[in-house]
Amino acid sequence: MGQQSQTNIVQELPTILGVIGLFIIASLYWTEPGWEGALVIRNATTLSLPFATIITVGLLIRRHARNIIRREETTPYDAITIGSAVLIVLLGLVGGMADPTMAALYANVNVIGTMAVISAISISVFSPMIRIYRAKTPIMGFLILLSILALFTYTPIGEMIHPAIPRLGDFVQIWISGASDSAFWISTYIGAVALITRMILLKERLRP
Amino acid sequence: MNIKWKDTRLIYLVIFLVIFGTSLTPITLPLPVVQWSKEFYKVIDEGVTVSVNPDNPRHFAGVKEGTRVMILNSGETAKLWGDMSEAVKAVWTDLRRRGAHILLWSSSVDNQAILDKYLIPYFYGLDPQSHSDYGVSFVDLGFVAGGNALLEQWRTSLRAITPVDRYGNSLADIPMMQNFDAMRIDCDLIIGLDARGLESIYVIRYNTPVLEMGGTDSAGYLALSYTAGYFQGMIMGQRGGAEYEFLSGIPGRASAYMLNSMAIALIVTVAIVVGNIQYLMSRRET
Amino acid sequence: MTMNQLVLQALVRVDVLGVFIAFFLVLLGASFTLRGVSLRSIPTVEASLEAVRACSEKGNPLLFDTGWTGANFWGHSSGLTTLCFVPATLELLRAISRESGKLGVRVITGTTNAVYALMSHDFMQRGFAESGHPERFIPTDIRFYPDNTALNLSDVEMAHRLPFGAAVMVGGHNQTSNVVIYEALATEGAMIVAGEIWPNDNSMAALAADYMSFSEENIAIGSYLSDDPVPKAILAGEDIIKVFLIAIVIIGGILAGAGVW
Amino acid sequence: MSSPIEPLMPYLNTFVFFAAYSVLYKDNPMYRFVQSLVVGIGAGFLFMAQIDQIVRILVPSLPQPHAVIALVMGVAFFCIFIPGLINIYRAASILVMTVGIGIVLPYGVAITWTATLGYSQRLFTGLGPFVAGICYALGMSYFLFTGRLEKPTAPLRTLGRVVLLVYTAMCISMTALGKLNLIQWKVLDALWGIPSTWFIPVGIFVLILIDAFVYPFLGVKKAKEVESEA
Repeated sequence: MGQQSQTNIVQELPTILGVIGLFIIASLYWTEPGWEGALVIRNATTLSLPFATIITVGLLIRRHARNIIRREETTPYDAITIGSAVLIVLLGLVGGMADPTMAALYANVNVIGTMAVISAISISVFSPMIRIYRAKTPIMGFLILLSILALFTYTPIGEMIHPAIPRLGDFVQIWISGASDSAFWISTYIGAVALITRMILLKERLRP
Repeated sequence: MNIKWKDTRLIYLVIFLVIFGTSLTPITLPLPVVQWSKEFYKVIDEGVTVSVNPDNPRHFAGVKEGTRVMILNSGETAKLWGDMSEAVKAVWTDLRRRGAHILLWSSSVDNQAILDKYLIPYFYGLDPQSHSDYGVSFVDLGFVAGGNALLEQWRTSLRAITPVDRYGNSLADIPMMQNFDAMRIDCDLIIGLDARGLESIYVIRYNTPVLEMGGTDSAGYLALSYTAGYFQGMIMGQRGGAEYEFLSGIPGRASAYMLNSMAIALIVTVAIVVGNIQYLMSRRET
Repeated sequence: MTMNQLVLQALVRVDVLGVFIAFFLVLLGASFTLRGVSLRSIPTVEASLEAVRACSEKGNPLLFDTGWTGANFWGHSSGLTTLCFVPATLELLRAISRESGKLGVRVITGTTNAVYALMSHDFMQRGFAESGHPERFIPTDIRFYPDNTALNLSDVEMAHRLPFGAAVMVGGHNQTSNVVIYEALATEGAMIVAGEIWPNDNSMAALAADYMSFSEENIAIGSYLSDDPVPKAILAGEDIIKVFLIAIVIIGGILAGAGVW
Repeated sequence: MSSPIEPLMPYLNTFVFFAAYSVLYKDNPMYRFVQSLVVGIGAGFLFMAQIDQIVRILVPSLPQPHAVIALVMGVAFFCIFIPGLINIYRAASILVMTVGIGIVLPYGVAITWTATLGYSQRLFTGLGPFVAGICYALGMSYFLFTGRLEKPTAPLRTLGRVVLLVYTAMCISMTALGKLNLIQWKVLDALWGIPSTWFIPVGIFVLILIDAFVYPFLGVKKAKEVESEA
């Protein structure tokens, strides 16, 4: 029995230490200039983040390398992924972070590719709006009207029809959507405190 | 030919064609200035008093020569640049015109890369470090990892954890940084680029004036921060850029985006209305 | 030294500190007094396991995508919510892995957070072990991407290539980019279960998902999956705080309007 | 100093942007090429940026205690590759996560309290603040968990759901409009940028038309099809 409870404590040790550390760091919110020990832990954690990212980038490359070794169907694309990653690393090792070729490739491929995906959201939103946005219930009808109000408020259409339209849209956005946004976030913040309470009682674990 | 009107590819195609068509002849259209944009400009121009922490209200007198402004490029600027470009340019131009001291931090590599490509060369040339403004009225910390943890540390001392700028120059040796270290008192105005959390770090405790810039829809998730009174003003999207150009008198290209938005909005609205009429009629028949 | 530091500390926003402590005391009290209280249902809990069964019937893999969920270190407070999703999503991953192990479904995960990717490994492995089929755990199916766009592009590509039988998208996507993945999944006929952190991501889920739960409901998923009455009692305790806040707005508003407060 | 490949970049830039869109037509090698390139270049750059963080910020901060501990934690992360030392990695990763929660946890409480007070104090100062206060209260009521409360508060929860859906309806339109600007930004760049690159999206479009109506060559076989053929 004694051995079992000892084992349990050992198993829970990461969560216990995590909760203690969490409250020590949280105390910094209310104190000026802050506890020396807590500041050191916080800043040490901040500076340690690059190592975790380096490892996971390594794991990403390893996954693609394995695909090539196993001659998976995706092999040519895995080769492109690894090849481009290695190229960038080589450029960086030789020319440093200021290497213009590395910066040019990153800005013109990764950053622009990123923006392309994000801009595709627009089409991905308009498509279901056109296909499946139907007033199946009165509430749904009301929401469709609001979506159209937003389209009219944030383009010149509303102003061209009547100045009251963008004013109404602005009102709904600021006061109703704003309050709704508050309810979303603040309920989540309360959920976060509840989560920590569960962690204190060892009801949520950070390892299985 | 049997055209399936609900084929997603057809919808995609129509949207693309309209964007291309409207881009060929950009026309300036009338726009009302929304409340949060008016307030944004008013803070820059006239200032504001912040009293979220009732113990020590803080008065900011607007951006003047030497006003210390920190720009936190810490949201999704890279992803949203096409929707923020003109607004950020207009505001940056205004800040320089008024003689502000600008300190820039990027929270991610892509955020740094997008400003490097589309904004910094516009104001400071291809080698910003050699520009006469550098170190005098502009300093770039570059990408520094750490997000909230950095902002927490920086409120008492920037140099304690970030001793150098992006080029490796010691911050202690840079003239502009001599009185720019404890951000809770040394920073007169914070402008977030699609940044969140600034209210809980700086406004609630220190009443630092905070303005926010984002994409058109960033207002969705920033609504709490504005409605609850933490952000003193917001500029959202290319539309916000057009509003700022109008308010400040700085010429720009933002209003050219409105024709495209209007055309698509009209088409989508018509499609939704027609689709719903069809739906209601078919339901009545059954 | 500690005493010296204690003396030298100035306290900021003591009122918020008081509320912080009060919230904990209420929730701790609730953990004892509200045990056995019944909770309303959250649709995505059951639907997530249903998604595994759907994949089993179709013979396709399941996508478990948590996006940005994890140790989030950029400059904003939404980091709090993405962090607080960690235990819930890991528990859900374990439950899904357990079910998938039994039914022989392959689970492919996607995340953009390095530390979270490493933690997923433990929970997924345990889930498959609990199913009695540890050999069905494929470590390389835990996919880390350097940013959300890489994750998006890859999810869309996999949605078309594999394709997925179902997707459980519980976590943090960004800039509403989840809708791009939803469109690809919908094109291939995958079942979509969504529980997004951010309100605007929720909006996209409302547009496209078969089952969805709103923001905070997702943090509670771990408690719903557990047989333990204590986590459920704490959830019930949250209601006391929410009713208190609602009362502050209404009663406090009336008092402030009357000039009493 | 500019790169020797800089003159090619406008073309690559436009190709990447519009090739990413070709997946909307169907899965194809062009999209997968771009996807692989974006992932690879992103990974490589992220790797180098982290090395830069270590060299530029961590190393000059040595031997300050926070830098030394950061270095030790960095080594601890690598224990993930050594099964016998896996708990050292776990300790480091849990520390990172709990420190992260410790930093942001007070934010939530601070906003909860100050925002609620704000809604309350402003409730009768105008129509907007009144509507906001009531909608905030209704929205919160949606998130009540207890079954016991569910029944008597059902109408309130229903109204709360409507309030949340109002946000959703507005957000959907604003999102679509905002992201539309991103497309136009790139289209304007392709049309009026120097050099002009509009022929790249047009070329991709022609390829798609040929594939759709003349000769299908943009297909990528799905894994299932390959399996069934085998």
